[in-house]
Amino acid sequence: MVDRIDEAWIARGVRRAPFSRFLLWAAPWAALLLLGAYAIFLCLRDGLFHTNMDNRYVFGLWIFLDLTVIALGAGAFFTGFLLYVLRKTELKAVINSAVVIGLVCYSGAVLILAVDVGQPLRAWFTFYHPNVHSMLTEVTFCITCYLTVLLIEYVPVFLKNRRLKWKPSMLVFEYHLHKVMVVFALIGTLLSFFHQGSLGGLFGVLRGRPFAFREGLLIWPSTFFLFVLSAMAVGPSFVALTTGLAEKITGRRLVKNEVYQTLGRISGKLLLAYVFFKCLDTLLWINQTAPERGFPAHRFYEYGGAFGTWILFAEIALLGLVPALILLKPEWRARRGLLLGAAAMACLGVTLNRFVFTIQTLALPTMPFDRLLLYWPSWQEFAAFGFVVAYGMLVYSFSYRYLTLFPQERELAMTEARR
Amino acid sequence: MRKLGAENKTARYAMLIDLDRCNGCGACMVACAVENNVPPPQPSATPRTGLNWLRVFRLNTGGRDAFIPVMCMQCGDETPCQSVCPQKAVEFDPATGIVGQIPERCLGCRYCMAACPYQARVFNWWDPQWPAGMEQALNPRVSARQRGTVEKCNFCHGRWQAALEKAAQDGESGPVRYTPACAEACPAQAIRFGDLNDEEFAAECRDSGAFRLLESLGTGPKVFYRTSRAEVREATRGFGEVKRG
Amino acid sequence: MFPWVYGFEWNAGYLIFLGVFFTVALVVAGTVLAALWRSFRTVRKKQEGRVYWHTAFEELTPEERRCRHAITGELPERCCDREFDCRGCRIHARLLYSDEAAAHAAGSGQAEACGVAVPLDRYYHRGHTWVREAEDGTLLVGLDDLGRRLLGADGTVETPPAGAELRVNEPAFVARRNGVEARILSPVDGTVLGPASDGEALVRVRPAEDFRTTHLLRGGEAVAWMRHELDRLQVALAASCGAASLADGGAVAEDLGRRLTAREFDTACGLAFLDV
Amino acid sequence: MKIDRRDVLSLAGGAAAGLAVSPLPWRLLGDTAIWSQNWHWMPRVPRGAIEEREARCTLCPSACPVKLRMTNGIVHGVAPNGGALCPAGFAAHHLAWHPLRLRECRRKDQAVPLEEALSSLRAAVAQRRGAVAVLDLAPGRASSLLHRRHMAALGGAYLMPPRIEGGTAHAVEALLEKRRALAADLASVKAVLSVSTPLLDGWAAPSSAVERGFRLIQAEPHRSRTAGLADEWLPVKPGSETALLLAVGHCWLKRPEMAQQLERLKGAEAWRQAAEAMPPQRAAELAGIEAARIEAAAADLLGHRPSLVLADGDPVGGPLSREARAAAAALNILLGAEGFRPVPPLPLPKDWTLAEAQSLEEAGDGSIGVLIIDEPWPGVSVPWQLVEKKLARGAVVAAVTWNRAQFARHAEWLIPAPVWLEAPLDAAQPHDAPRAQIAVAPAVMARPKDTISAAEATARLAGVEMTAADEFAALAQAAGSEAAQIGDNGFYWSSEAKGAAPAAARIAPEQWTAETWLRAAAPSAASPAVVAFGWRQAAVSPMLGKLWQESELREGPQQAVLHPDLLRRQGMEEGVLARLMSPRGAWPVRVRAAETRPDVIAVCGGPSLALACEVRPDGAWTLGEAKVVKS
Amino acid sequence: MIRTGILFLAGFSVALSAGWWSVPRLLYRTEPQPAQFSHIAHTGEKGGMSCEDCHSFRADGTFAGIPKLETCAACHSAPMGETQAEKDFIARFVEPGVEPEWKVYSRQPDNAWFPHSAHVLRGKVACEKCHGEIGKSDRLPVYRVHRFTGYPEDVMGKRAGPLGLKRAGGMRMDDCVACHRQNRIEHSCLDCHK
Repeated sequence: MVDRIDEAWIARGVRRAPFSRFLLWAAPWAALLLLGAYAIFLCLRDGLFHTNMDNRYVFGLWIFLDLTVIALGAGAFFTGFLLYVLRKTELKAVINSAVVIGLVCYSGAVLILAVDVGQPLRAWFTFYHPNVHSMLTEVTFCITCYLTVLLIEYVPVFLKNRRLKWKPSMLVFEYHLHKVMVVFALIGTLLSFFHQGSLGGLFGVLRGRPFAFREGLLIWPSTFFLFVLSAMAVGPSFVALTTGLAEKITGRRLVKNEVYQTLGRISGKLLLAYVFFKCLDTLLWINQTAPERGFPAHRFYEYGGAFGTWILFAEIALLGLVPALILLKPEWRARRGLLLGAAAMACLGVTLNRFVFTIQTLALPTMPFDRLLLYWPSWQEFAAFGFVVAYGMLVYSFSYRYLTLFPQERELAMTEARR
Repeated sequence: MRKLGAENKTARYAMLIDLDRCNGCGACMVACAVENNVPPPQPSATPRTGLNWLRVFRLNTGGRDAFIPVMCMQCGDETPCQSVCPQKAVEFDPATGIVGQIPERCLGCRYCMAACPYQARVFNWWDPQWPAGMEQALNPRVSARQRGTVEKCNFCHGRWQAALEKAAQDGESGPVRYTPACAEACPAQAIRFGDLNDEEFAAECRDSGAFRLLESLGTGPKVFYRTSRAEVREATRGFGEVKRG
Repeated sequence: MFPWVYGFEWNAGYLIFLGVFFTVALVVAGTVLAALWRSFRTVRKKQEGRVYWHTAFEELTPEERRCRHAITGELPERCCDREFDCRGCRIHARLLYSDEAAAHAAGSGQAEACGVAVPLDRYYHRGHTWVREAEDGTLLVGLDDLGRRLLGADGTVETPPAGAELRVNEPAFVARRNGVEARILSPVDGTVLGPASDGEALVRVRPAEDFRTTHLLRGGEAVAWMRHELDRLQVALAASCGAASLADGGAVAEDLGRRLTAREFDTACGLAFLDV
Repeated sequence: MKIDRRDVLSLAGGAAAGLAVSPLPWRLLGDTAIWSQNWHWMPRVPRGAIEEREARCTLCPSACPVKLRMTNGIVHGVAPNGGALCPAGFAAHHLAWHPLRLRECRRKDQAVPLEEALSSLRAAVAQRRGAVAVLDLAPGRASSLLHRRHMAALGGAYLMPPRIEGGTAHAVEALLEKRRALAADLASVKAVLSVSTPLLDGWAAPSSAVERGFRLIQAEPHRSRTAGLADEWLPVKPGSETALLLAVGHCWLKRPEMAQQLERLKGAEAWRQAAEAMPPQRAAELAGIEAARIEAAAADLLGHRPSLVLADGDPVGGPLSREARAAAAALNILLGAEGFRPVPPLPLPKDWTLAEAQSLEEAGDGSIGVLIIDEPWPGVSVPWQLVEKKLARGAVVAAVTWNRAQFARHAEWLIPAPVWLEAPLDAAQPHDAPRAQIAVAPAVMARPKDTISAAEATARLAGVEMTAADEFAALAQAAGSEAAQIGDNGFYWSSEAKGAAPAAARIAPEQWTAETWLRAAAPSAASPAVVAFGWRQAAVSPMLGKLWQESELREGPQQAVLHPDLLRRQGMEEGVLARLMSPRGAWPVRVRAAETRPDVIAVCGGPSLALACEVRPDGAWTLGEAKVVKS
Repeated sequence: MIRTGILFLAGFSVALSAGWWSVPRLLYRTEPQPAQFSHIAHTGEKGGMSCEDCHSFRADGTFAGIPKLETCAACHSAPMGETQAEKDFIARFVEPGVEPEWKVYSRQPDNAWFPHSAHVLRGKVACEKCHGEIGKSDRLPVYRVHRFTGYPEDVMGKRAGPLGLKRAGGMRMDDCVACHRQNRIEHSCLDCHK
């Protein structure tokens, strides 16, 4: 009986696990969500001493998480851009999923940011008294606006739930929103371009941190553009990866192979471009930017261990060039395992890049008599991290179960059944 | 914000610290904390989470211990922290040359701390707490900061304001003279406070023996150091300067 | 943020930054408001039905959207791009005999597909309703045999009251059984006159003046379509609910609804009436 | 009338629209932000006029002049008033709100009214007439004189803890054939060999650490602050100090001028034999340093005359062994005691009868029936083992103290004392002061209810009907003559020599043989050896934690310093919490890596660590068989 | 439809009045002053005193604010007039020597620094500019304080203006900024914040 509780909410013609199985799947995530909520409550009530951040590691796991999920969530804007503006119609098969991923990533990031700042009650000061020269201002404005856009983009997906669309007005609103979606796709692209970039700029402008500082164009350091490019490169990869994972977990085919191929091809091209520019940038930094600020670049890697040159190699070659090549070669790309593996590597590469800019920048000393410091997050930080992951999992799972994330699913299921 | 009334002359307050005289007693750190209502350490605070507007580092130079007091350098126009604050909680006061940190405005994002190469900024990880009753002994000239905000040295702004108040009473005009708590406290008179618009003081700071921390970053700090010990000079040089020198 | 707020600076950086921000905010808000306003107008003009079918049609799989002429084999594989409204379709017109009226005259006789009766005296809509011209020039609208069998004895169909306007491909009736609801599309344009007196039909409709039957299936075409539909239902049930079977030894069961589980019934109902 | 969902929705929609066009949402945003600047649990700073007052910081014998800034009668700032202040001075006014402050009179765990405590004590004194004693943890104050007066009236004893700061001077006095009171004269010496004496860290007036005109050779197992600032650091093994000092003597013996000086030394022959048997090579082996460094140190002291050898010990780690102190004293005598100058004894009013000032070590075992401990300020302590021995069976112990923790385990009565600024300011005699002096000034802040200073308490026991302030005034009157200065800021009285000689140190080398010296020269066998050290001023205010807890400027209480290699060998990491296990208790300590001897763990402690030390027969304090283990 | 409209309007108007009127009022709490005080009785013809006679500067340039009891007691050791308020004041405060705890309308928060000397002595700003014509009032205004923040209403809320007399320039931060901006003496936040 329990298994049939939510049948009326599930779209017709697709197969979903019985409700009890779904509960079983959701329960651990919900538990993680509760633990995370408790950790967040502690931080909000008592202050940030619950974290292991300190005056040197002013940013920790959370900012790393924010940067990473926002890079990975770039799939939302970029898929929308490809679909609505460049008219890559096959991507219609993943756009809803991409929107939900984007929503989850951005809302998770904003939520963690609200905990990460010391005085969340004053968050609106950034809007009311903005310092437009700060990259963080740009980030705050764009992320907030883009989150709004994502919410608006999510509305049609949401309204198409079987029970909701029974009310004619819901469907009508969905229809009209969908008709103007290209506007949101364009706005989303504009906003994403600026905040992905300014997240990179965030570190690139730090004059006092020669490890992160980069020369740039006008007010934007090179990291601005590299972050945009890397996010665009890895966004489709992440969409492919999540779709692949969803297929694995649900055991159903959700999108056609051509969609994977399109995503992989686009990701591969952009990744290659990114690796090229990243190499240029790194060479410029090693030979000019850093020495000019008084820090020969080799000093940054003297500490070895966790922060040795292997990071540079892994970031650019192992997790940049290699997946780019795999994704670009059609024969390799055609193999699902290789394609998803390369997508995962690309995602890891960008994650590592964000790690380098947040954590390694802070780990390295600037003053000659200071030393390298290491940091390990507290359980509260991990739990809050888990909160975002669990929240994402739950929102995605609920969306998958009750909304139509993959419009091709029914067709593919019928094709399968016919066989 | 940057406009100055015509009748005001400006000051560029600065410090000159003689490392040879500093014996690392820490009087400046304690005096600073007491003056500026910085709370005493929380039981679980560490050097990494502690609240010090002024921190004396012990240098291991092989021989006799050397010490280097580091506070906010009140960087010049290239202030790395000011431009990054998303909501103008950091500002450069053109009338005094002091970089102000306004806790009432501060969001606690700590971006400015990441931007500061001198580690001069500290964050209130805890609610500020004093042992019961000790809050009666707070300095009336300085307000206590809330948890979740960044704070740092502002060359004892409370004392500057007191000096202004007195000057207004006495009908004096122009930049005021005052002494920050650390300079007052230093038993060895290693810390000297002055105005770079004062030719004599500026000349001493420009002296060939004087240097600033991480000069190669181009931040234009207004805290100058002096030492005659070669090994101490070596240990405080930026990496780039080592290469050049 | 605003010129009157403390700390505002009149310089290029501010003006550009805030200008872009306010533009974005205005565009976003304006677009949402525009969508809201259009929705309001659509509802006021009572065009929800059209939107409903438009959206529903979008969700059909290519196979479900297969052109009627592809079903009969007249054309190779083709998907309908006119939301099953053949009245303006060039291809449809081309394939028809020159005498349109004759081509669309209802025939007579009885056919069947896998045990499902397909009386040939009427026109069929792809949502499993039929239309039959009565002697008095009014139209009778009813569920076809598959629809009837799906609903079975304990299923009901909610019909619109007399005077309600029906439009082709817009929801007209609601089928209900054991808490499962599905919308049934109207095969005709016209005004409901009231419940039909004969047991077969649901309502009697006065057709609109320009009503034509071009978009409806008839004759052998209807039989081919019914076979296609049975196949589609069978596959869809297999895809979403496992191995339920519509047929019982080659013929579709009489009270289909009773053979199916609730979930299967729900799926079958929705797919049959094109309410996915 | 049926209310359906549509009604509720339209009402809610209207309300939302109404709120959106009202200022309330913005207002609440603003108000909550202002609230976040103004949380009710945030302390409010005082308001009112800021006054300045001159006074002295009497929390150590240096009695530095200070300027106090106060509002509404409460001091909120301390600044030097011409001269220097140590870091503790700047937070000294926090003592009144110290988290460890004793705020109520207690008998064991029970709060009792102060009067009840005093009458019980009076009854106990009456019962054990004559067996009453005061242990004055801060001797040399005006209050000390009052204690002696009150004890004289009661027929009791006045006891002082073993002298640490100034212990070498004391030993020199004892070893000289002709006795006179001496004090180290840091202002005029050119070289100092200091053995485990925190010469530059709280030992003397803070200014001596600043303007230092002498070459400093510090012999100490760990790199203390003084060792870090010294020109030369000799990292000797713990316990090998006597060997080092004898070896310096060995280097000097050949010089003809030494023979003459040697005559002034009591028990010179035994010492000479011992020194001859201790060439630098042998001492170097014992101490674990190179012989050349010992020879260089010996030469340095002769090359920079006047010079001085100090072996006082550490305020928390305790005095060095009697032999080490004597060996240092012997070297000073060879130098003609040129680094010392005579000190006139404390001035005493003619008409006051005073009990004799006695060292605690000299008091008869089991002789005390009622013991009043006077702990007027933080940082002073004495191993309880030393006190315990002197108590009679069933003795009553009362501590008049500012601190609720230190004597809580040992004393039956804990009586709250007013602290600095609440009681009349009463500085102790500095051990290196050129003149004997008493500095007394009126209290600055209001005294909390139910507190009583130890001198007032002993006055009550002795039936003296005077307040301490009155007695101070009487003291000033009695001192009378030329040097007394009485004014708003109290009086600072210095005097020419009058009255009794200082209590004798129990150093009697005339009875020693060369064997005695040499036996004491062997270093401790334990490896790693655990040694204690500390800084008296550390306990003054929690604010001082800025120096060791919130930065790495210096070591602070409950921190253990290990060589990085030893740290690794012990399987610990910098900054972790470990346990110091000693026969008399266990303490959590945070370990820190530092350049120090790899076979030594130096534990920085507070007064409670000193309280738990054991006292060796040679007078040195140790932690016993202590270990630092991972917790 | 009409019913929906009425309900919508009802919700709208309730929220609107709550937002504009009742909640902003509820945000403040009224607190009584320890005693009644008439400025005009002191500054008018009869008293003939000026502001500085009671509200004086200290030697270090700080402003003493509301006078202490001793200032009042200097004249009012015995009743000078006929009023009951004065008799009460003497009985309750002067005779027992209890300092009355006046609520200060212009009490700025800890983080604000307002040097009266710089404004009044150097800048020649009249007291009335900020405080309004409180010197002409014959009784004390109602003292209202914000419930969350503890700020007096005059500092955070509406502009000060006692009892129908001329309204003041105000003592909110916005008022300070407006005046400073007008006079082009706006340097930094730390000019006024501490």
